[in-house]
This record gives sequence, structure tokens and C-alpha cells, in this order.
Amino acid sequence: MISPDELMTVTASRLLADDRVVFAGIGIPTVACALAKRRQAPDLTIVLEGGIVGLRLRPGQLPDSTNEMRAAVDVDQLTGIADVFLAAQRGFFDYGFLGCAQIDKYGNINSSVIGDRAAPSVRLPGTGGANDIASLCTETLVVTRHEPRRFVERVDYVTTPGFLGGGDGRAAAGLGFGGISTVITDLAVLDFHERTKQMRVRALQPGVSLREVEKATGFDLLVADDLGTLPEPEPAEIALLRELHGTS
Amino acid sequence: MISPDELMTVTASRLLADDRVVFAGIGIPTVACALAKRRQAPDLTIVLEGGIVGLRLRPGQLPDSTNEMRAAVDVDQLTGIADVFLAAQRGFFDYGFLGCAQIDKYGNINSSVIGDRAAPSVRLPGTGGANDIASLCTETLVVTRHEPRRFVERVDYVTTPGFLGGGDGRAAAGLGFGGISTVITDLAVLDFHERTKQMRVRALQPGVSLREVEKATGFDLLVADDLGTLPEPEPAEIALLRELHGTS
Amino acid sequence: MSGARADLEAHRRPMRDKVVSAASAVQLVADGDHVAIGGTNYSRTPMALVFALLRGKAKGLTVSRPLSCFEAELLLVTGTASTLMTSWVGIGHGWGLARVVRHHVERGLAEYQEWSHLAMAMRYRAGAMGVPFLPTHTMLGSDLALDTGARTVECPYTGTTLLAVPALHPDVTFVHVHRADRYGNAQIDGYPFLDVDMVHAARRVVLSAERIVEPEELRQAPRETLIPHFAVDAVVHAPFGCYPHECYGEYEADADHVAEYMRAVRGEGGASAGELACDGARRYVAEHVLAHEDFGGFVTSVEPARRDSLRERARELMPR
Amino acid sequence: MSGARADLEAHRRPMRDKVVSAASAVQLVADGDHVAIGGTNYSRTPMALVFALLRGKAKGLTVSRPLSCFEAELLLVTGTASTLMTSWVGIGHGWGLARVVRHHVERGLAEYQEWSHLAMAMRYRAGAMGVPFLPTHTMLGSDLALDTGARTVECPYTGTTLLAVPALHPDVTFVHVHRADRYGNAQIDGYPFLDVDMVHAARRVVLSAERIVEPEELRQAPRETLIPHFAVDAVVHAPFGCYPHECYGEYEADADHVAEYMRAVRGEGGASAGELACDGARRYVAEHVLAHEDFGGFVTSVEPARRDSLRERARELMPR
Repeated sequence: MISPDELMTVTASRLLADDRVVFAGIGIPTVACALAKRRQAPDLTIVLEGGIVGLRLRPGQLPDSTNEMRAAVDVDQLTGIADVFLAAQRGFFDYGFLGCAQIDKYGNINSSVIGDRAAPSVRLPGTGGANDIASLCTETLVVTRHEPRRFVERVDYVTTPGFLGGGDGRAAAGLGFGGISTVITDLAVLDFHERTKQMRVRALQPGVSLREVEKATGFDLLVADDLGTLPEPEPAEIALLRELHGTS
Repeated sequence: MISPDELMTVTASRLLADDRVVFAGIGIPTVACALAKRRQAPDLTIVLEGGIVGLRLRPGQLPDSTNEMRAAVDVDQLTGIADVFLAAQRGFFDYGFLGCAQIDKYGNINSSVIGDRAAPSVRLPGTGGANDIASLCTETLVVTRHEPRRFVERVDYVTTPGFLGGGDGRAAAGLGFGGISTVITDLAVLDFHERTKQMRVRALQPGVSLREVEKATGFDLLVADDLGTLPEPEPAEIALLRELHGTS
Repeated sequence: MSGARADLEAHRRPMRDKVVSAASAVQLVADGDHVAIGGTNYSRTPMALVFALLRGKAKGLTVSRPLSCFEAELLLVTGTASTLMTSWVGIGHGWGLARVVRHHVERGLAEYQEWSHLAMAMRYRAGAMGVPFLPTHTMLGSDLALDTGARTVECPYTGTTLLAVPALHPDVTFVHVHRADRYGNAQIDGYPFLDVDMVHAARRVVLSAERIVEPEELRQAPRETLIPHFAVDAVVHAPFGCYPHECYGEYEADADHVAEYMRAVRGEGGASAGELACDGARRYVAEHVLAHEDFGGFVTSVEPARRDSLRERARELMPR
Repeated sequence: MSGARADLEAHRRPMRDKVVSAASAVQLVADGDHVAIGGTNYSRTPMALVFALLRGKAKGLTVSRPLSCFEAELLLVTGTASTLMTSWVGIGHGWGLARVVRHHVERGLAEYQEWSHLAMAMRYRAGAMGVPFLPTHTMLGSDLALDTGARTVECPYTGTTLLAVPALHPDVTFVHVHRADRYGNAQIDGYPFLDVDMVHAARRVVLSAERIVEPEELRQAPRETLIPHFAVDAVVHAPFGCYPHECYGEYEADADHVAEYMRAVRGEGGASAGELACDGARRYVAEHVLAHEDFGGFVTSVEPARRDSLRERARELMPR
């Protein structure tokens, strides 16, 4: 039985090309990168915000934080927090790769506040480096469970800029590069319309209908003309994933 | 026989109080600091622009550059060039300490060009970190031979700001702190008038007359009301100095 | 001249023996001060100093930390802090949301100032560099920029709009280091985090150190000395000084201890859940902070075998 | 998007074997390019790469270096460079003025752009940080500010006027390192100078290295790795690669060799002194650069005993 998280992880890992540099958040993003390195992208370089360049995950010893000792074993470089973010700002990193609590139709992410910002109904953990990663990397991937409470018309709070109000909203705000390119969920892979920057379903997870995706989304989705279906995860991918987690 | 350079070095070294941090240029400034550490200022911390904090000169092994290996032996910290200058900018350093080729009545220093800047008659080595040291340290000492060609009404080129046009010229240019406090020569010690910032003779080297100082200066000097005479260098100071140079 | 520079020019910290107790060091903190806490999340947190602060008198502090962990909860629940400035707060990624922080922020009992991680870094760096702001391409267009009141600046050469991150000068910075001499020269192994900028930016600096060593030992590897004595006011000897958090190469975080804290704050039951969480955090402070005379007492209360195993795990990870 | 960022996004440098000869590496330099040279004065100068550049075809370069030494003279006299950007140029403090540079600048044969040392540092750093400028309190009010055309910027919070140092993005940066792997991950011992910023700011980067080591060796001390592979285009194996300059912990500068250069350029006699100096520098290039097939040939031409003694002096200075 493949779990939704496993499905998303495998789907995401396949989108990472070899030879690139990815600035990854902890959790599914990091594990998807590690899986990609064991498959099509052996020379993918993983960067963590704690100051790691060239992360090498060891099966069963996954770090819980981008800043801890376990993440620093057998890496290419161990440098400062500012250094890795400034390298992103310079333009060295192909991919940002994030999870999220809430995302809207223009790819804006909320990791801060549910409800009224002055008197929040839930105070979430906050941006960490997510705002910076999505502001500064060449493109940013987002992975998250597909639920109506997560996919909303307009996020309660723009912690991390996607395309802001859509169109050229990003450039207008002074964000002269980057943007959210792809959202990976347990139901689909989505991207953004070239001009309007509205979220669009590109491909469905195996056995998932468009109707199911639409029902799990709190706003009207665009649908790609050539809407496809994603291939099933291979047993080898699932096996590697479970080995990484130390649960195989 | 005490040489003019030895005389200046001893005079300068006596002006350095204990427990301070001094950002020193190579040559007489560095040696004067090392001498001060062996006398009244054992806990003086010497900073060099190459990235050294806590220089400890070894007799007979004086470095020729602020950036070389010899300067890095037995130091407190070896860091980057930017780091030491930024620490100066933050305000950590009590003294800057420089030599100079040409200085004017407002303490501006020329290390760049003699003659017309577009077609110089002599292209000098340039500022190095001198501009930064005199812009950023809490106060800056200058040591130089007292000759009319060095002490000019107006330097050909302001490489390093003293008090610019005098008065509050420094603040007007955006230099909100620091300034040249003292000029040490083989003929005298000089400072600057509190308000006009014109150079003023404070004390004469032993056996030197005010007339001699004035003759060696290419502009009209102010004279302190309580013009004093400096004490002779002590034999112990000269001996230490020669030991440092490896010539004792 | 900026106030922070004027303060520094009037406050020199020469080569003196600066070794004091944590209780004495935290007296540098006055009510309402801004205290910056080094490390991030559960890594190299200067916990011995935080515990001394909890034991001390200062109240109503603004506490800044790049990524915050349960120390933020203890500071809030005791009234030691009333404002958090951070990019993130959680009890480790595996341990769940910060319930006490949630309660304080959601009820308006504390102020929460959220900057992005890079913006936090640039705030300390601007302070460390002695400039009033630094330009950056981050945080633009987001609600973080709106809520923090961050302003923009135009490049005088290209006309590009950048976010101007304002310099931060903490009143007091706490940092835990691996090795310090009595003058405050200090070396950090592994992740440097934002600690060096945080030290240079601050008005007063307290270091806790796993080991106090002779100055000559540090001078054997001067490039590893990241903090110079002239930036440091006080040095506190604090072996195991990040516990229950980790110290790179020395010991791993004690997940069991933090899980115990998480159980204590896991008050269930609707409206009162936040209050129950606060009660749990207060019990934690009573039991693990106030019940001991000092941090050494707290460390000693942890079974030696458990401490040994945390050290051993760190040694296994770091072959050198 | 800035041109330098667009260039970088279109020019990725993955983990490939990047080890090439110096002759091949300097083909990255085109006529009129801006080449930044690492190290300062006579310390850790990437001389093997400079010599390869002198042997190559590129002409009319702008060469930037924080503090420059006699390599600037060789670059000017051969027409390789026509503009120097630096804070200082001299042949070591003990060795006198740079006569060939003087001749070129005084006669209007070369352009000289003088920035303060910190301004040079901030120019590379702004480039490395990906921002178009950085604010600083230095160079204000001086003729350096006037002649460089440096502009000011006002802090949007305090109203303070600061000098805005414009970002510098060298077309090619040359840096000499102690250890590099074949991918371009690299470690530097001792003074880091401005090299790391110079590398991150540049469009193309060539490293020369005393030693090419296995990636696994560098990974044993990842905090010492100051340059990551993704910033590097080419790696050149160049033992003794700074000679006659010094390489920290490896060998001291060869004062006798530099004195020989100084004798060659010490043309006396009024108006023709500059021309005589240039003739001397040309003879130096003919004898020490062009007469050898590569830098290895030059190094081999130095008596082994002399090289050994330079190494020994370095070892004596650095006990570890």
C-alpha cells in the first residue's frame, strides 16, 4: 500500500533533473531529492538552509531539521546560513523546493496565520527560509497534500510570494526573477498559466479523476489542454523511499 | 645615534594607550604598536588589513606586507579583509595608524597622485586601506617625516579624508565619526584645532625649534598655547626598537 | 553617529578575565531589552544562559532568534519575554507546533514579529557591518514586508527596487561556543549559523562555552577563531550548555527530554488547551529550571548514561 | 533580472571533471574582458594562471585586484591589460614603487581606477550577494569617490547618507587554492582575502590548486571548503603555483627573484627611465614566461635548493 506522502515524494523526485542545484526544505522535499539522487539525478546537489551544500542522506538517519548535525555528515560544504541564501540571491540555485500549509490560485503560500492576522485563529510556525527560497531561486517546486483547506482562492496571509495578484504581479513587486513552477500533490501535478499565472492541472495521479482534483481545490482550476496521467510509482522507487526512511 | 625614523616611532608608540585596538598600516605604525606593547600597552590589540587581529611581531622577522604569512604567526584571529574593515565601520577600533606621502593643513592625505590627476607627474601606490582606516576608526594617527614637500597647503589629491575643507567638512560629506587626531613627525607632534580643524603644533621634538618646524611645513601652522617639548627617547626604547628590527 | 556606534565607542571590552557565572552574566539584561539568542531551532542553543535568564529578574524582553524552539515558550510563559522576533518557531520538525507560543500570539498576550530567515540574517549583518540597512531581493511583495514595515530602496546605478532590511543591534546577544579563552576569543565548530553577525551587531555579548581554554590554544588555529575578545563582555563556562539541544560534534539533542516537554504542554480540551499548555510549560520551568541552583544542577539531574549516549551519538556522526 | 544573473542562470557548472591545463583555462578570457585576480600583493597570487594569460592571446583586459604587485606590470607591458582597478600597487613594501605601472599611468598608456580597499571588497561582495550595490561609510568626501563616479544612497529609515558601492561581476576570476577536487570544490588555508566573494561574483571562474585531491578528502572538513563546485568552470593543477609569491603554509615569497625583477626594471636616466623599466619587464617576460612551455617549466628552472628553502621557511612559520 503506497501512502499519499510516498506518492507525492516519488512524483516530485521524478521532476528533478540531474546536474542541478536544489535548495530544499526539510521533510518530503529533502527526501524526494535524496530519492532523485539514487535514480535519475546522481549529481543533483542538495542545499539546506542551515548552511549545507551537497547533502547526502543516510538511510534511517534522516534529519528533522535543516540545521542539525545529522544533516552535516559527508557533505560538500558546511557554511553559514546567510551564505546559502545569498548564493540563491546571486542565482546559483535551479530549484527551490518547499512544503506548504496553504496555497492559493496564484501560488502564494501561507505558513504564518490562519484567520485574521491581528488575532489569528491559528498561529503557524512561520516562513523560515521559504519566503527567501521562493523569492530567490530560479524556479520553485511546492509539494503538499491536496485538500480544500490547503488550496484556497486567496491565502489568509502571503508568507511566501507566488505570483501575488497574478500576471506580472511578481515583477511589479520588485521580484525580477523566479516563481513557483510546479505544485505536486497526492492527486495531481499542477503548474501556472504562462500569462495569467493561474494554477492549472497538468497531470493526474494514477486513478484520480479531474473531478476529484476539482473537489479538493477551493478555487477554479485551469486544466491543461493535454491533461495527462502520471505513471505509477515503481516498486524500486517505493523500496528506496522506505529504505531512506528506515522502514523497509 | 637615533635616526629620525626611530625618533618618530618612539614618539608615536608613547601615544598608544593600553587596552585599545589599533588598526595599523605596515612599517612605522606597526613597529610603533609592537614597541608600545612591550612598554606601556601590553594589552594593545593590533589589527592588520590582511585579516589579522592580535598581531605579535617577532624580533628580526618583521613582515613587509599586512597580508603575508609572517604577520599571521601566533595571532588571536585570522579572518577576511572585509571582516576587519567592517569591524572598523562598526566602531570597534580606537585608533587607525597610518604613514603618508603628503598631508595638508586639514589632515587630508594624498597617497595617489603628485601633480595633475589626469596626467600625474608621479603615480604613487594608492590608498590601500588608508582611506577606509581614516574614514572608519574612532581616531587616526599619522606618522611621517616632516618636509615641506610632504606638508602642503592643499594635497594634490584627497586619497584619504582628514577634515576635508576644515570645520564640519567631514560631517557634511557624510563622515559621521572619526578623524585625524594626531600627526607625529621627526620634528614635532601636531593636532588639529577643535573648531577650524587646522593643523596645530602641540609639542616639539627635543632640540627642535618652532622655527624649524615652520620652515619644514608648506603652510601656516597654528601653535598650541601650551606648546611643549617631547621627552627624549629612552635608551631602553631604542634598544627594544632595534631588537624588533633585528639590528641590535 | 548612530546610537549603536556611540554606545560601542563608549563601551570598550579589553583583554580582561571575563569569566563569570551565568547568573552574574544575565544581569547585563535589563527589563524590556532586546536579547538575541544564537544557534537555530534545537542546535547550539545557549540553553545555560536562557535558563539563567528564566531564573533572573528581567521581564518584558524582545527575544530575537533566526529559528526558535521551545526556549521561546519558556521565555513567554514566565513573562521574561513579551515579543518574539523570528522567522520560524516550532518544537523541532518532528515534535509539533509550539502550543504555548500559539496561545500567547492567538490571544494577543505576546507580539510576534515575523521576518524571513534571510531578512533576519541581513538585519544582524547590517548591524555587524555598521550600516543602517542592507539591500536584498527577498521578502518583496509579501505580507511579511507589509507587517514588518520594511521599506524599499532604489539602486542609484540601476534603478532596481530592493527591500531595505534595517540594521538590528540587540541590547544583549547570547551565543554558545565550543571553546573560548578567558578574554572572550572564541571558536565554533560546525554550523556557524548567524552567531558571528549577532555578536558584532550587539551592544553587549555573553558567551557560554563548552570549554574554557588557554589563549595559546586558540592561537594554534586562528582562522577558527570567529569571535574576537573586543566584542565580548562575559564568558560563562557551561559544559553540556545546550542541553537538551544539540552541540555540534559534542552531543545530540535529547529527543526524549523534549518529548517529555511536549507531553507536558499537550493540554487537550477546546478553549482551555492553551492554558493547559502554559501550565505544562510552567511545571517544566519549575522542575527543570527553578528546582536547580544553576544549569550544572540541571545537567547533573540527567542520568549519566543518557548524557553519555548523546555524546556517543555525536562522536559517531562526526568522525573527526 | 540583472545581466550577471541571467548569465549565471544560462551557465550552469555541474559536477564534472573540470581539470584542464592553464593554457586551456585562460581561453575563457576574451579581449577586453574584466579579469579579477585573487590574493593580495605578493600573497597567494595565482601566478601560474597569470603567466598562462601572458602567454595567451587576450589583450586589452581590465584587471582588478585588491592590492597589486609586479604581475600588474607584466600584464600592462605586454598589452594583456590596459586598465587596472585596484586600491594599491607596489612591488611589496620593501621593494619599491611599481615603475612600469607608473610609466603607463603617467604617460596615459593605461587607465588606473582607484577604489579604497574596503570599496573593492564591497564591490566583489555586492556581486557575490546578487545585489546591485552595497552601502558603506567609507570613501565619502575623498577624490576617490569623485573620480570613480561612486554615488551615494540615503538610508530609508535613518536618512543617513552612505556611499553606494556598485556591484562588480568580473568576466573571469582567477584564484589559487591549496586543495581542490576535480569538480571545483576548494579549500584555502590562512588568509582568505577577498577570493570567495570574487569567485561568487564572477561570470567564469578558474582555480589553480597546489593539490588536486579526491572529493572525499575535502568532505572530511566541509567547513574548510570555501568554494563550491557550482561556482567553478576550470581547475588547473599548479604546484608552486604562486611562485615567486608566497602561498600560506606552503612556501614563502622568493625575495631574491623579485629583487632580480626590480633590478631589471630599475632603468635610470631621466625621461627614458620608464621606457628602460618597460624593456626590463619585457625581458623578464621573455626569460621567465615565454621561454618556458608552461608554468611547470618556469618552476623547474628555479634551483631545487631554493625552492626547498622557501618551503622550509613556510614550515618554520606555521607549526601546524
